[in-house]
Amino acid sequence: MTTDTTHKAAGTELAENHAETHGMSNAGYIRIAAILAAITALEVSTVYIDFGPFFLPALLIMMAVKFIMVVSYFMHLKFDNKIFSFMFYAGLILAVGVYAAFLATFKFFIQ
Amino acid sequence: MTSVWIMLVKKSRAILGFAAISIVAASCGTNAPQDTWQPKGPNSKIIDDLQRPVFAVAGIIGLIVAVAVIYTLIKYRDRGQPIPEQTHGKPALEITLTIIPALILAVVAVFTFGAIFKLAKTDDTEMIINVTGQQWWWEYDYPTQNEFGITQPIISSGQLVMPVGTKVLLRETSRDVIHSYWIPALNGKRDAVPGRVQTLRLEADAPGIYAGQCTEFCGLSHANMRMEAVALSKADFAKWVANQQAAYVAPAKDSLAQQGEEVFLNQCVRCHQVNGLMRADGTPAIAAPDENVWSGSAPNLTHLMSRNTFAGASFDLLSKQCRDEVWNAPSDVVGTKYLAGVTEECLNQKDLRSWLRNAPAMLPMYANATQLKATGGKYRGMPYLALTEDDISKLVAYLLTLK
Amino acid sequence: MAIIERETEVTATGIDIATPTTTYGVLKRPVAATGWRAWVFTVDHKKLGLMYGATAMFFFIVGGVEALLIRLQLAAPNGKVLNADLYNQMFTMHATTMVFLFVMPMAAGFANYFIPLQIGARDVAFPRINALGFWLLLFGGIFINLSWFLGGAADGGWFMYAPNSGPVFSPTHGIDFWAFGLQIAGVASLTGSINLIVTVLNMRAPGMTLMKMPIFTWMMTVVQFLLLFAVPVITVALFLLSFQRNFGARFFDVAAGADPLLWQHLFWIFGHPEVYILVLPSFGIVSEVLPVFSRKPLFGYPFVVFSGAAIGFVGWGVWAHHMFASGLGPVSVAVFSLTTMAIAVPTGVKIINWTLTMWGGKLVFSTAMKFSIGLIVLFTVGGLSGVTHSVAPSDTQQTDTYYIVAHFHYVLFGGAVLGIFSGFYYWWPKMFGKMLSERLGNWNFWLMVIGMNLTFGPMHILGLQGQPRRMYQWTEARAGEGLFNFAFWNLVASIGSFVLAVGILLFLINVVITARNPTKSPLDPWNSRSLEWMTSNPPKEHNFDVIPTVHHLDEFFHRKYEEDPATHTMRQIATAEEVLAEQERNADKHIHMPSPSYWPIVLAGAVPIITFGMIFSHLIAVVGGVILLFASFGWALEPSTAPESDFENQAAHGTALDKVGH
Amino acid sequence: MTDAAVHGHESSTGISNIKLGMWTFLGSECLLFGGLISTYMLYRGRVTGGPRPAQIFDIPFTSVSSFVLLMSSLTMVLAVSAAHKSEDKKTNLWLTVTALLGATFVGGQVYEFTAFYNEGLGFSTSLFGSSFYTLTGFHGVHVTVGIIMLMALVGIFKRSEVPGKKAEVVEMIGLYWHFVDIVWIIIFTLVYLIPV
Ligand code: HEA
Ligand code: HEA
Ligand code: HEC
Ligand code: CUA
Ligand SMILES: [Cu+2]
Repeated sequence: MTTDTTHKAAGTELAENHAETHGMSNAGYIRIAAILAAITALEVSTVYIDFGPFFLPALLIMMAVKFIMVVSYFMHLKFDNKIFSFMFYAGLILAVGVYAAFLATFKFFIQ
Repeated sequence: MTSVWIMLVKKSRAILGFAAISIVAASCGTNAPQDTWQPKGPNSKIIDDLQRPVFAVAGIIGLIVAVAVIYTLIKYRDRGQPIPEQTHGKPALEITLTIIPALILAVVAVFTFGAIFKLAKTDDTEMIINVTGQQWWWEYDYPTQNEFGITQPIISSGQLVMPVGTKVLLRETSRDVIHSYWIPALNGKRDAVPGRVQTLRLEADAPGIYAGQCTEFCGLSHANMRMEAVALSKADFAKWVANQQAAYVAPAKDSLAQQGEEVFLNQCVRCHQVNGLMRADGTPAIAAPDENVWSGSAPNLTHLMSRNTFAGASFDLLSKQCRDEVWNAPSDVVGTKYLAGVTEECLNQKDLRSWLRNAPAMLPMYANATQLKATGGKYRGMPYLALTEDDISKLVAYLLTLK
Repeated sequence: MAIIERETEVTATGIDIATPTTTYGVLKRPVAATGWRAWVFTVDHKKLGLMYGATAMFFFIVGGVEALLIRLQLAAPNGKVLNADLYNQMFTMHATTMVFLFVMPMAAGFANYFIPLQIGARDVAFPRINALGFWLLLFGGIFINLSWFLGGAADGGWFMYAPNSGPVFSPTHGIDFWAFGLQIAGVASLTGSINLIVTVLNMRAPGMTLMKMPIFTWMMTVVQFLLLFAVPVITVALFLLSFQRNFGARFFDVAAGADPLLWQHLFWIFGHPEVYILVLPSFGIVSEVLPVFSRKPLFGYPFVVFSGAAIGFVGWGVWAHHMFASGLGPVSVAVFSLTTMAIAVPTGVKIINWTLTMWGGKLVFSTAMKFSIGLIVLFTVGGLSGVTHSVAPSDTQQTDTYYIVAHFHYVLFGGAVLGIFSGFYYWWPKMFGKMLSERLGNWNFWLMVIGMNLTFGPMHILGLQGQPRRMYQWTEARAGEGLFNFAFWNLVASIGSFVLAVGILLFLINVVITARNPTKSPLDPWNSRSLEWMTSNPPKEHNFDVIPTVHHLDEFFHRKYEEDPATHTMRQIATAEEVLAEQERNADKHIHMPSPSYWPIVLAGAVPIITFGMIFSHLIAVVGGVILLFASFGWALEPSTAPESDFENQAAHGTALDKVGH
Repeated sequence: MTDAAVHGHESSTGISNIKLGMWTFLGSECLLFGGLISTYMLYRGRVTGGPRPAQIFDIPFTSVSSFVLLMSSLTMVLAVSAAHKSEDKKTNLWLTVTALLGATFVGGQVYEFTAFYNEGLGFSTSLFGSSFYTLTGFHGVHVTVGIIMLMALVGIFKRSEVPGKKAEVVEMIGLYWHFVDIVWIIIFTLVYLIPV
C-alpha cells in the first residue's frame, strides 16, 4: 500500500478518468466565454444607460454571476471534489463577511 | 433575572470576600488615585455596578474550576487502581455544562447592553468641552456657553476644570497620534483619534481633583502624559470662568516681571499665546505655534498660575506642601483652595526653572535640534532655548503674574 | 534546546543514502549526507521540526531577557535601567519576539514533527515548501532583530497603531525592519499552513477518519486554517504600512483624510485569530497529555473537536473587542461585546472536558501532566479576566492598563507556554530517545508556576489600581499607599520574573544534562495512546516501517489493551515492544522518501536581501530579486523524483529494534 | 510544487496534493484581495485636491483590457483541456496565447497608470491614489507572475522536462490564472463601474 509504483499508477488513472468524465467540451467553454463577454458588455453599458435604482444591484449581480461562472466552469469547481469548494468558498465567504463587517463599523453602507 | 442581578450588586462585597481572590480583593478599600473601583460620578457608577457582579461571577467560576480540579487530583490519583473503562463522554452532561455558561453570559450581556447605550448618550448634555490631545499634553477648549458665563472661548491645558453635578460632554480629537482620555473616577477611556471627534461623558458628584493618565501609547513621553479633572461647585466654577475671561494685567512697570515679559515676547511668544499681551509697538502678540511645533500647538499660558500642574500634568506648579493641601482638602473647601491658584510662596520654583532651563531634559521628547529631520524642523514638545539663569528668573517672575 | 545530533545507529535502521540524479542540469539534488549538510538541506519534517524548536527556544530566551529588562526598569519608581526610547523598543520587541518568533514557531515545530507521525504519514505533503517555511521564519526573525544594530528597533508597541508608527513619529528604520520581517515570517506561516492542511486532509493512514484523528492534530489543523485566513490580513496591513513608510503612500496620513482606525481593524482582524493561533496548539498538547496520564480517553472527544473549530470560527467575529475605547459607536461595541462573550462558551467546554477526563481516571503526576494541570487552572484565570474585558463598559476602565497585561500573560504564559512545556516533557523521549529528568522537571514546574503567579498575579491589582501599560516609568505621585500601592506589587512582579527565569534556566539545564546522559528512554515511557508512539525513539527517517491501519481513536492504546468484559477495566494484551515488533514483521520492502534540496535555503535567503534593499538601497533589492528568480527556476527544475533513492528496507528483516536498544 | 509526486503515499481523499494545495492557497488569497479592495472602498472618495476617480477613469479603454483578460481565461481553459488530451502542440499554443493576452492586459495597465500619473494622480497624491495603485498594482503583479509561470511552462514543455504530470501542472497554473481573472471581475465593477 505504500509501495509507490502501485498507487502512482492509481493516481494517474484517477486524474485521467476525472478529466474525461467531468471536463466540459471545448465548445462548452466557448459558450461560457460568450456569455461572460455578453455580461461584460451589459456591465459596461450601465455607464452609458441610466438604470435608475437598479444600477447598483444590477452591477453587483452581474459581477457575482461572472465570478461564479468562471469559478464553476473554467475552474471546474462545479464538477470537482467538494473539498476544493470548501477551501475556496470558506475563504471567500469569510472574506466577504469579515470585510463587510469591517466596512460597516466605518458606517460605509449607510453613507 | 433582574432581581438576581440587584442582589448580586448589593451583595457583591460579601461575595467578593467569599471568593477571596487577589483580583477581586483589589476592589476593597484602597488609596491609589487612579483606582478603577472608586466611582465618583454617575458614569463611572454605571460601570462599577456592572463590573462588581461580573467580577464576582468570574471569581466564583474560577473557584469552582480550581476546587473541581484539586478534588479530582486528590480523589483519582494513581493508588494502584486498574486502568478504568474507556468511556468517551456523556453528551447530556456535556450539553448541560455548555448551556449553563451560555446562560450566565446571556444575563451578563443584557446588563452590558444597557450600560453601553447609557454611556453613549449625548442628548442630555449640559456642557461641552473640546479636548485635544497632542504629544504629550492635553488642551481644553471651552466653547462659548452663556449659561455658564462662558462668553468667549476659554483655552487651557493640563487640568480639566468642570462644574459638579453637570453632564459634561468631552469632544475629543488629536493633533498627531492617538491618545486616550481617562479619568478613572469619572468614566472609562475614550481614544482621542486624529481626524475624528469622539465623545466622552463626564460628571462628578462632589468637588475634588481626580487623577487621570493618557492610556494609548503615544510615543516617548506617553508615560508622562497625565491629566487631572478638577470638579468645582457651580459657584466656584463661575468664579473660575470669570477669572479665565479676565482681561490681561500687564506686570508693574520696572518690575522683574516686566523684564520677564520682554524675554517672553522675544523667546516664547512665537509658540505660546498669552491673551491680551501686546508687543512694544502696541500690536497684539499672536503666537504661531504651527510654524514651530509639529502638532501645531503649544499651551496657552494666559492663566498659567490658575493651574496646579504643567507640562501634561507631569510636574507640579505647587510645592509639595501646598499641593498636598489642595489635594487632601475636604470637598467643601477644595474649590476655594484650588481657586487660590499658585502664589509666589507656593510656586514649585525648582521644576519650573528646570523646565525653562532645558525642557527636553525633563521629559523625553526629541525636541533637540539634532533630531528634527523627520518633522521637517519642527519641535515635538518644548525645545531647549539656552536661556540664561537671569532670563529664567525674569520669566518666572513674569509667569507668576499670569493668574 | 540543543539540537541533538541523531546517532548513526538510528539512521542505520533507516534510509540507505541515495545517489543524486543529474537529469536537469543546474544543480544535482544533494544527497542525504551527514554533518551540517544533513540539516541545512534537509526536507525531513522531523529535522525541520527540531530546527523550528531550537530557533523558537533561542528567541524565547531573547524575548525573556527583554522581559527581564522591562521588569528591572519597573521594579522601582522612576526606573533608570532603560531610557524611554529603549524601553519602547524593548516591550515592542519583547511581544513581537514572544508571539511571532517563539510561540508560533514552537507550535510549528511541534506540528511539523508530530502531525505526520500522528496521522501515520512518512512526511508532509510538500517537504521542500516545509523547508522553505523554516528558513523564511529563521531569516525573518534574524532580520527583525538586525534593527537593534542598525539604528534602533521598532518602538510602536506590538500592535503598532497608526499614525504613531508612521515615518514622522518613528523615524528610525526599526519599524521597517519589523514590518518586512513579519512579512517574511508571515509567508512562512502561510506556506506552512497550506502544507499542513493538505497533509492532514490527504495523507492520513488508512482507516483514520477525521473523527479518529488525534486531538493534537485536530487542534493544529484548526490553527492552520486560522493562519491560512489571518496571515493575508496582516500581510495587507503590513504592506500598507511599508508603502507609507518607504514609498510615500498616505494610508495613515490624517492630513490626507486617512482614518487611523483602518490599521486597528486590519491588525485585530488578524490579531484576534492570532491569539487562538497561539493557544490552540497548547490546547492540543494538553488534550494528548491528560488522557495518557489519566489512562482514560479524552472526555467528549467530539465536543473538544467541535469546540476547537467553534473557537476558530467565532474568533473571526470578535476582533473589535480590542477597540472598545477607540470610538466605534455603541452598536458595534454591543455586537462585539456579545460575540466576545460567546467565545467563552466553547473555551469553557474544553476546560470542563479536561477536568472530566481526569475524573474517574488513574492519575499519574508526571512533569508533563503537572504542566497540563497547571494550564487548566491558570488559563482559566486568564480566560475569566478575558470575560471581564468582554463587558465593554468595564473594559473601558481596564483597557491599556496592567490588568490587560495580566490577562494576556495568564492566557499566553499560563496557556500557551505551559502547554508547550508539557509537550517538551511528554515528547522529549520521542524526539531524542532520552527522558528529561523528572526530578529537575518537578523543580522546573513549580518554579515556573510560582514565578508566573508572582509576576503576573500582581498585575491584576496594579491594573485595577490604574497603572497603565507601556509606561517606561511609573511615578510615586500616582502609586498610592497601603495594601494596593504600586511600589509593593511592582517589586513583587519583578522578583517573580526572576523566579520564572530560574525555572526556565532549570529546563535548559535539564536539556543539557539529558543530552549528556547516555541512558536511552524506553520505547513507550508514558504508556501512550496515539500513533506517534508506534515507532522507534526517535523515529526512523521514514517514520513507520509499515503504515498502520487505524481502527480506533487512540489506536496504539487499543493495540496494547483490551476491556475486561466483567469489570470493564482494561487489561494489557501486548507490550509496546510487541506491537512494534508486529509492525516490523510486516514492514514495507520498498519505501520512497524525498531527497534533500538546496533550493529552500537559497530561495529563503533571497527574501531578506530584497527587503533589506527596500530599506537601504534598491540596488540590493534587485540583486535579491535575481537570486529569487534564479532559485525559483532551480526549484522548479529540480528533479522531483530520484528513483535511485528508493531503498530496500533493512528493518524489514527485523533488526531495527535490536539496534535502537530500548 | 511537484513534491506530491515524490511521495509514495496514497492520498486519503483521492485527490492530488498540489491541486488541494492550490485551492487552499486561493482561499487564502480571497482575504488578501478582500483587504485591499476594502481599503480601496473605504478610501476611494478621499482625494485631497487630486483628481477624483470619475475624472480620470477611461471606461472604454479599461473595458477592452478587462475583456482581454476575460478571454485569456478561455484560452487558458483550452490549454488545460488540450493538456488533458495530451495534445502537446495545442497546449503550447494556448498557453502562449494566454500569456500574450495577459501581457496585453499588463501593458494596458502600464499605459493606464502612466496616463493617470500625467493627469495628476501619483501614488502619494491622495488616499484614493495610494489605495488605487496598491490594489491594481497587486493585481498586476499577480498577472505578471502568472505570465512568467506560463512562459516557463512553455519553455519546459519544449524541452519536455516536465517534472510530474504535465496536465496537472497546466491545470494548477490555470487555477491561479482564473483566480486572477475573477479578482479583476470584482475590481472592474467595484473600482471602475461604480462611480464616486
Ligand atoms: C492565548 C491568547 C489569548 C486567549 C486564549 C484569549 C482569550 C480571551 N480574551 Fe484575550 N487577549 C490576548 C490573548 C488571548 N486572549 C492578548 C494578547 C490581548 C492583548 C493584546 C494587546 O492589547 O496587546 C488580549 C486582549 C483581550 C481583550 C481586549 C482588552 C483590551 O485591550 O481592552 C479582550 C476584550 O474582550 C479579551 C477577551 C478575551 C476573551 C473573552 C477570551 C476567551 O477566549 C476566554 C475564554 C475562557 C474562559 C472564560 C475560561 C474557561 C471557561 C469556563 C470555566 C466556562 C465558564 C465561564 C463563564 C460562564 C464565564 N482579550
Ligand atoms: C507569548 C507571549 C509572551 C510571553 C511568553 C511573555 C513573557 C513575559 N512577559 Fe510579556 N508581553 C507579551 C507577550 C508575552 N510575554 C505581549 C504581547 C506584550 C504587550 C507588548 C506591548 O504592549 O506592545 C507583553 C508585555 C509585557 C509587559 C508590559 C510592558 C509594558 O506595557 O510596558 C511586561 C511587564 O512586566 C511583560 C513581562 C513579561 C515577563 C516577565 C515574561 C516572562 O514570562 C518571561 C520569561 C522568560 C525568561 C525569563 C527567559 C528565559 C530565562 C532564561 C534564559 C534564564 C537565564 C537568563 C537570565 C536570568 C538573565 N510583558
Ligand atoms: C518651539 C516652541 C516653544 C517655545 C519657543 C517655547 N515653548 Fe513652552 N511649550 C511648548 C510646548 C510644545 C509645550 C508643551 C510641552 C508638553 O507639555 O510636553 C510647552 C509647555 C510650556 C509650559 C507648560 C504649560 C502647561 O500649561 O503645561 C510652560 C510654562 C512653558 N512652555 C513656558 C515657556 C516659556 C516661558 C518659553 C519661553 C522662554 C517657552 N515656553 C518657549 C513650546 C514652546
Ligand atoms: Cu498620549 Cu499616551
Ligand atoms: Cu482578542
